[in-house]
Amino acid sequence: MSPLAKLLEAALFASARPIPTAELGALSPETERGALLAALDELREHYDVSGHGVELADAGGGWQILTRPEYTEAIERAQLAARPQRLSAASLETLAIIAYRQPIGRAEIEEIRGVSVSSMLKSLAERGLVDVVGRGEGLGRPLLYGTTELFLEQFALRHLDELPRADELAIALRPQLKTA
Amino acid sequence: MSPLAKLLEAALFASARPIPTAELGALSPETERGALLAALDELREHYDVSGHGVELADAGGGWQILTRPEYTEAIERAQLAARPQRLSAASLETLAIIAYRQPIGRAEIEEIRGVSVSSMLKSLAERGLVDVVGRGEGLGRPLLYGTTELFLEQFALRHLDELPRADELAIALRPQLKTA
Amino acid sequence: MHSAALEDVPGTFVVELTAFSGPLDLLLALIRDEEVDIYDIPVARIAEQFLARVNELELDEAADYLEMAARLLRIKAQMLLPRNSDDETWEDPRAELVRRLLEYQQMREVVDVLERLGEGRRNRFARAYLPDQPVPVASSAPLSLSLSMLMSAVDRVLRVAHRPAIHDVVPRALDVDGAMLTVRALLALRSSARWRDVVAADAEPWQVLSALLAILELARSGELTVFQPGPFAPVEINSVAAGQAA
Repeated sequence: MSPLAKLLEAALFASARPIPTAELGALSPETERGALLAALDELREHYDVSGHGVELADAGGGWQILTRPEYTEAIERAQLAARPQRLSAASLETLAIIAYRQPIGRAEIEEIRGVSVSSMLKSLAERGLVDVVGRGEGLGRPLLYGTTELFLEQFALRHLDELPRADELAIALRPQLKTA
Repeated sequence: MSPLAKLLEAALFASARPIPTAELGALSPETERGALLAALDELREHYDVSGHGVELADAGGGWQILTRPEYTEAIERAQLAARPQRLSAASLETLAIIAYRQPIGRAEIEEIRGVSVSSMLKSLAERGLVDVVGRGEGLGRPLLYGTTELFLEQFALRHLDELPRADELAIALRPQLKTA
Repeated sequence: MHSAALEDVPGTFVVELTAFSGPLDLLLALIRDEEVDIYDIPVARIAEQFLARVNELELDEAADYLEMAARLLRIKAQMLLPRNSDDETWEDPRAELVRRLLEYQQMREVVDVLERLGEGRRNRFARAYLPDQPVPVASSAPLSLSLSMLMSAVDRVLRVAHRPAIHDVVPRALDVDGAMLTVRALLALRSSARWRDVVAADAEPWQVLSALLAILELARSGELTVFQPGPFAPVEINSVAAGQAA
């Protein structure tokens, strides 16, 4: 591997969270962005071609080395690492609404889901998946929530716009209901 | 690399601590110790020969993958430049007290927190989050602290009275909010 | 998910209501099971089944389900009102419900996407062991701060004994003198106490506040000292007399 690819590998190994391209650039300030991306490609290819237990991923606002899924079961069985708990359907619903409608207040989420969500918002915030991003207009200036970088990372997304657009979903909202 | 070497790489990468040889054996119970050590050798050699930014080390207590020392300086330098800083929990607590009780003197903050806060006040002031806003009555006419415009900006607030109220915090104690 | 479970067990119709994430989820399942047109819901029949299901099992969020049941019954009543067949202004009372159901269904589709993506990521581990990570300290670096971080700091500072359900707190007169007597009595017995000893876990806000003010007052007059051994550690309340004797 090239010296730059090795430096990038070392830096990525030294971090538990994704590192944005710009931050990787700070490792070698004289390197141009094109060369940096080429070195990242080189590293990814090395992992894929020469057969490694890890791979290079691009999600959550940056680059990150992750283990390959085929080893997960053996690692968990040997109790060397544990997968995080699966999110409940209710949590995923709340996350989906926040991801698409952010910034969004609690009342609006409850209107869509039809259930109270305050304790769920708290636990999603504690898990670092959503955060308060501001305050709304209107009565009481409600807290507004949005998704975090960790949300992108945990759902293997580079940007929010990688989620299907509303009009790409199978069920499109019909503008007008026919009246019987 | 052999499948076993790849599995070892993934496990060493995912583990929160160095792993002793015996525990690595649990990854593949049917593998004999000799074959396990051979696979570890294979992984070490792969890192050394094909040129990687990391190396395999057995620093007593277990096996671990470490960043090669020649890259640590560049990584530290880059982190210094780019990583956004987080305030310590103690600084945040002090900031919270000032935000809700301003104008407030050092002694009063220390009474609430139970520890000395002078160095913390200094660093909060250096960061521009709090400032001296006046002098109190009483002995020695103590300096009184309050939050700054930058503080509002950091939390995307327009006015201090937009700070969440007690009921939003699920806290029963209502803060004595006095806007200057 | 639950539809698969239903198909596995033909004939039986026992559904765990906790398998539903809310009233709209349950409603959608009924519409699917009954194979009715979402744009032409037979409200009377669906409302009946909805109520039957809600009554079958106890629910965590019963209030949310009951509210939906009431809404269905209201729509059912509206549907029964006689109307002129060529009334242009008549609006289908089900329209709002259908809009919400479609919106909810659309969101469920996103949930499936998130579930798939999340599962893919869950099967990959990130680096966990980071030896000798340098902790850079530079006051010039940008700050990462959020309102929720400040809020949890407030939470920690106030160390409230309990988290009440959101309701209006009736202001009560503080009893600082009473709390001071309690603290003095406690310290006479134990010479050292913790916040938890002074304030019961289910204390009212006014009691918490009274105790806090009492401790601060006694600390100021020198009867006790307040000491926190480390961040987040419980605050120790020590009698000064006992400290001198020791």
